[in-house]
Amino acid sequence: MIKTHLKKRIEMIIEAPLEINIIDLFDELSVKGYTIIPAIFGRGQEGVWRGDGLISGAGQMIVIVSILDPARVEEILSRLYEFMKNRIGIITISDVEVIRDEHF
Amino acid sequence: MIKTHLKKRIEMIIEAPLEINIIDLFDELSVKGYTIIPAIFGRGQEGVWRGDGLISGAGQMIVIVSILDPARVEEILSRLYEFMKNRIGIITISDVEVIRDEHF
Amino acid sequence: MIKTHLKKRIEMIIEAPLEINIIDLFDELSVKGYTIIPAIFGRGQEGVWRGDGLISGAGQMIVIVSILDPARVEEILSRLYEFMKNRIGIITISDVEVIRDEHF
Amino acid sequence: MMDQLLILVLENITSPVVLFFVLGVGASMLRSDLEIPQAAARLLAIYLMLAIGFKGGAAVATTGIELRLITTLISCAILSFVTPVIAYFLLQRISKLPAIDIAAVSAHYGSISVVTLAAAIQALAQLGIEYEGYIVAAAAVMEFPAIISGLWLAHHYTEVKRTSNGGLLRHVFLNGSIVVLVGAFAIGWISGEKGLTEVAPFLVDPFKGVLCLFLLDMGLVAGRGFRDQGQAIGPREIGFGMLMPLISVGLASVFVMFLELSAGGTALIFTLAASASYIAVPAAMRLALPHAKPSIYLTMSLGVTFPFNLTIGIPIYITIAMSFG
Amino acid sequence: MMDQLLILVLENITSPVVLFFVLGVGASMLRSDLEIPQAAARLLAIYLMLAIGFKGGAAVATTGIELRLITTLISCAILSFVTPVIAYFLLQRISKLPAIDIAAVSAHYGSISVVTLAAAIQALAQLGIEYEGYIVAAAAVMEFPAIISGLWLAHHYTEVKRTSNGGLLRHVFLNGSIVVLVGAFAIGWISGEKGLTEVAPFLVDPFKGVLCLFLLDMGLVAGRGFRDQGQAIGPREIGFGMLMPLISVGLASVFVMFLELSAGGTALIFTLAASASYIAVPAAMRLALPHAKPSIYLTMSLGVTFPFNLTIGIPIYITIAMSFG
Amino acid sequence: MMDQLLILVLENITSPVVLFFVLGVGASMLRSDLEIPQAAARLLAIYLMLAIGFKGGAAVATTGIELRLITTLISCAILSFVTPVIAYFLLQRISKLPAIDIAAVSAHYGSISVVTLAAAIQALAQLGIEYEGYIVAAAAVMEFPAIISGLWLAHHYTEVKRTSNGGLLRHVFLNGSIVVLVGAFAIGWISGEKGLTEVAPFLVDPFKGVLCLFLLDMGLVAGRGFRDQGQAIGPREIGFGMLMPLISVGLASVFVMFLELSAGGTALIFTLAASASYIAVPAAMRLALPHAKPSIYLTMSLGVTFPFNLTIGIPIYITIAMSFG
Ligand SMILES: Nc1ncnc2c1ncn2[C@@H]1O[C@H](COP(=O)(O)O)[C@@H](O)[C@H]1O
Ligand SMILES: Nc1ncnc2c1ncn2[C@@H]1O[C@H](COP(=O)(O)O)[C@@H](O)[C@H]1O
Ligand SMILES: Nc1ncnc2c1ncn2[C@@H]1O[C@H](COP(=O)(O)O)[C@@H](O)[C@H]1O
Ligand code: NA
Ligand code: NA
Ligand code: NA
Repeated sequence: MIKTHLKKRIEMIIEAPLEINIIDLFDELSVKGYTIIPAIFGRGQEGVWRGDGLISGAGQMIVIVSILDPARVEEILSRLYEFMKNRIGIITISDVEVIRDEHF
Repeated sequence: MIKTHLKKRIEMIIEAPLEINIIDLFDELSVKGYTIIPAIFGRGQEGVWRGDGLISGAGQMIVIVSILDPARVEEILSRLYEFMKNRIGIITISDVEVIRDEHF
Repeated sequence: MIKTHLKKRIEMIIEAPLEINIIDLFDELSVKGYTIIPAIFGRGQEGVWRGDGLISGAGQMIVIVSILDPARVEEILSRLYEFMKNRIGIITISDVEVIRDEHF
Repeated sequence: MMDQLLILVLENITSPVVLFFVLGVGASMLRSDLEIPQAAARLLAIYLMLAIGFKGGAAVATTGIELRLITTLISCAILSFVTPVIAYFLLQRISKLPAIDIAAVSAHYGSISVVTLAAAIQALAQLGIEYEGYIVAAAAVMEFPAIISGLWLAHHYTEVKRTSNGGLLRHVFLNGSIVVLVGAFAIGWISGEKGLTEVAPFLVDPFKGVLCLFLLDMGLVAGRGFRDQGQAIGPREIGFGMLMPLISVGLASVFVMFLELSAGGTALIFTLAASASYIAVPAAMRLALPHAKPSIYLTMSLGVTFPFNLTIGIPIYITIAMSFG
Repeated sequence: MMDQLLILVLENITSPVVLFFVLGVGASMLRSDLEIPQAAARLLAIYLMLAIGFKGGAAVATTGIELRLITTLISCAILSFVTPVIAYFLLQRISKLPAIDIAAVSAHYGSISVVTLAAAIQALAQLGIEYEGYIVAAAAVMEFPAIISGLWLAHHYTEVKRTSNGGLLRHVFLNGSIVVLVGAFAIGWISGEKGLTEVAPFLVDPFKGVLCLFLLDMGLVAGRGFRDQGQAIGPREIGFGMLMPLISVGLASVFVMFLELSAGGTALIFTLAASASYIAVPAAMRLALPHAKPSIYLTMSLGVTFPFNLTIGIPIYITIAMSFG
Repeated sequence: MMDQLLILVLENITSPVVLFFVLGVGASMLRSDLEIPQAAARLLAIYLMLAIGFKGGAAVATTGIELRLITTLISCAILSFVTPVIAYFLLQRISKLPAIDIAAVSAHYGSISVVTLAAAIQALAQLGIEYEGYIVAAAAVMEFPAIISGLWLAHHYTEVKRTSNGGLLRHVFLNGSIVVLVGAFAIGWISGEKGLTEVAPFLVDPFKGVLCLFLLDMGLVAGRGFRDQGQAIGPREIGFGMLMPLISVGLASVFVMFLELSAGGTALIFTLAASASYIAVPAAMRLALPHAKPSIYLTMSLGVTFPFNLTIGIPIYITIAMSFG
């Protein structure tokens, strides 16, 4: 049987112009890896937005996924939470398993 | 330690032309938030499709993600299931944790 | 109450040119369904890439999601792992619930 | 006439427009990674419909509205409504597909393909043959009725229960391609010859080149369809996909006799009749008949009938139309 | 003058450019699935800014740099800085919106809309009226100051605490649309008339046609805004959205008196003053004032003021400018 | 000759084509949010290859097939095969990179860059210098051999074990850019002068303008590469990236002596030899040598050699080619 290791999957939905800030934050925190996925439409407390609605991408939302070692979640999450406090978007955390422990 | 709250993450993969219908359904059910992500290729029981295959986007699939309060899952899921019964696509449910309880 | 069934959700982040190979592998293993989602930016051990950085899509990454029957995970995962061993990318596994058991 | 037809066919299949389609089919059958991004393909499609619509409207502005315009539109609507019924019973004879798929396929053959129309317009331009501007309006009018009769067939001859169609009517009448075609037609009409001159460097001059690029994409899509879904249909269905256009033209020729159109206009009506939808109708069918298989109706319309019309169909229709004059 | 204005308005609202905008609004209000993919819309937007910038630069290369250029740019910068203050106090009177939203809206009205400028340039070309090439540089200069005074208003009159603005300045000064506009202006300047001739078949001839297609998309976006967010604003805000452009033109006319511009140049400065940003400023506001509601400022700028300027505003500004000469 | 070269360089680096590239590099180094959507960039890339291929084919259709065509193609294939070997041993001397990265880099320098070719064609047009149409075919022929010798080097001089290459050959020979280039060349050949006239308003007239826009995007990509991955290479690798093109030209001049090409044709062969691939070869390397670092070979090819060729390389090659005549 393949041995798997428990990690945490953090998924953030944020505004595209903040991408640079999150990346800088991840750099600062030495987050090993992450992936950014586009979103096309959404609704939340601040109402509706859609990716094709703004020519400049200013109102575009993106999904940032990062698989983290559980030991680091607390620290990283608190920083992300602080950054997001006054901003539009959500953060969720879930359990995932991976094969290559050392990769994350 | 940051306190987190348990929520349910619903992920639906459906045909793009049904987007409007699902949004209307979510409105009717007062679902607080959701996000739509594009898909580019897929296979299921009904065979293969690809997003670039149809000029009109008629055959395009999309992924709809919604983080829900567990108390509301039963009701919303049954309505979604009913809508999807005769249609192409899938629904999955998983556990996630969030920080801002009142947001969902 | 709606009865749900436990499945495994496999999520792979790989390079777009390998899409064909993974699809062929899934065909060989008779994987019933999967969906491919685009990614736009990422970082991992091999450094940074971005989807818009290469005109040919050679450096593009994609996310492949497949909901599998738990009984089949072991076999499929070991084949995927073998394929990925020398390549750039990650694989994660998580629990999800579905309604239509026979669909997966 | 046979000679002339052969020459036309030869000229047509060596035109850049058709050759780019062939290039696309070849590339995707060989699994090349060549790909025109979907966003780009949609932009090209919108451009083509906008250009066709605008030019048609501007042409009507010059000639003015006539009785023939009205009678042509009515005839075309009837043609579109009737064709699926014929297609349904013919395909039921020929093929062993489930009734629901037959109904879905039938709707496609009553409706039309704007890109096939574009290729025919290009072929006429090549030959220096004139046509009536309002044929474009006929194209818009022929999109819907087929959907209604196709659905009626499905509901009458199969067990399909009426589902809440999820805004089917809106999808059908407000389908993006129809909105652009009809809207640009109206704007072209209002703007007239003067408006056309202003937008000509964008909408008229590069038209043929853009059509080439778009047909490269259509070829890629059709080739991928064969590869992924080729097994969905057999020789009987392929035969139908090439026979049905000719039957539609036969039917159309009855109507056309009374319409006093120019040879070019007649050729375009034949082309519309012969062409099968792969944009508006598939979208409608996925909503209204979710159990009809897209792999069947798309492969037939895009993989069989479209290439047939593009290569030898159009020259045939032009030849027949000219013998009518 | 009233007669002339009426004729201008009529000619303007029946021009293809405006009609395509109307088509887009109509299509999306009726929930058509017509959609110009975002990637395509951005390409069109970049094209428009590149073309406007390049032509402006090439024009300056022919006329040479003059004192009026400098004084015009300085005047425009001041205009952009002052306008939000007026807008702020006016809107505070008229509407019951929270102060932070009022500040955010104000910043939009001090800044400018390049697409409105493009439509005005097109209208002048239609009427055969000349204008100074450096007006394009004025457009670039007017983008920023409004943001700064808008933020100052927000910080002074509301409880907003200064957040780490997440690279706001970079976002403002290196905003993509400004980089393209200013960069293409500089390149056009360096390349001069000769360079313009070489790229004219791409940047000049098809310009109007591309503008039509882009305005179709703008119409779709504006219509969707009404549908999704129409309830975000009321009649008072709509009134402001149509009144404010006229006040801005009034203010601009004070400056323009000293600038000795041609009638065309004056009309374009009026148009810039009257137009409200929907690209650079919204982006800046989301970063700097995340609690100001995009649904309010976008609906006002894109849903009210843009259509107002596009349809009857531009003819009014041209008429006033011509009476100035 | 030195004078003439200086004038050529100056004229070249102040051409809009190069200036837009510089604008792109500057914008992304300063972290502007300017971005040409990937779908749009791919459309532009396909357009450029289609236009180059079609024009080349149409040119061959007029001149007819000649012996020199065959000998040129064979020479170019050999050139492409040999160059990586020279590059490998040179880079091994100069740099301390792992052998596998050196092999991967080498393959890039044997292959070619179509956009560099496009810029050189544009520069020749500017100077009114003619060239042989079949050079485009040479470009297609030079794409592959370098990949094969690059992989051979990797397998011979490193520990790389042959993996199942995941359809490498298909990726190499059916690479989208090659399919478009060769396909459009063939279609241009079949359609000839007449076909070219029909598509000229799309494929010929706007070519230079589109090239400007595309080079803006190339500049953005190259600048981002520096920013994200600049530290991947050092001064030794940068030196190699500017030296190697000159060595390739030296090698090419041996072949060219026997080919009796026009000065323009010679300049284009030099440009092809000097240019390094950043589309076909990176794609092949990621499949065949997944452990070679893209950050190294892409930064060298796109970040060093491409700008070098674009700015001062092309004028140098034209000057040398003219002294050959
Ligand atoms: N419950 C939710 N489920 C999924 N996505 C959400 C949810 N709430 C918010 N979002 C996403 O996050 C964006 C901003 O949310 P908000 O800050 O609530 O306006 C929305 O536009 C959605 O794309
Ligand atoms: N097991 C699965 N895992 C992931 N995606 C799936 C799965 N099954 C179906 N899908 C997605 O849902 C679409 C429709 O599925 P189906 O209704 O089975 O044809 C497919 O084209 C896939 O994109
Ligand atoms: N920890 C992670 N979380 C999310 N995505 C990751 C992670 N690590 C790697 N990736 C993605 O996988 C790609 C390849 O990773 P690598 O093989 O580590 O270079 C990266 O560019 C990311 O898109
Ligand atoms: Na038909
Ligand atoms: Na303004
Ligand atoms: Na080379």
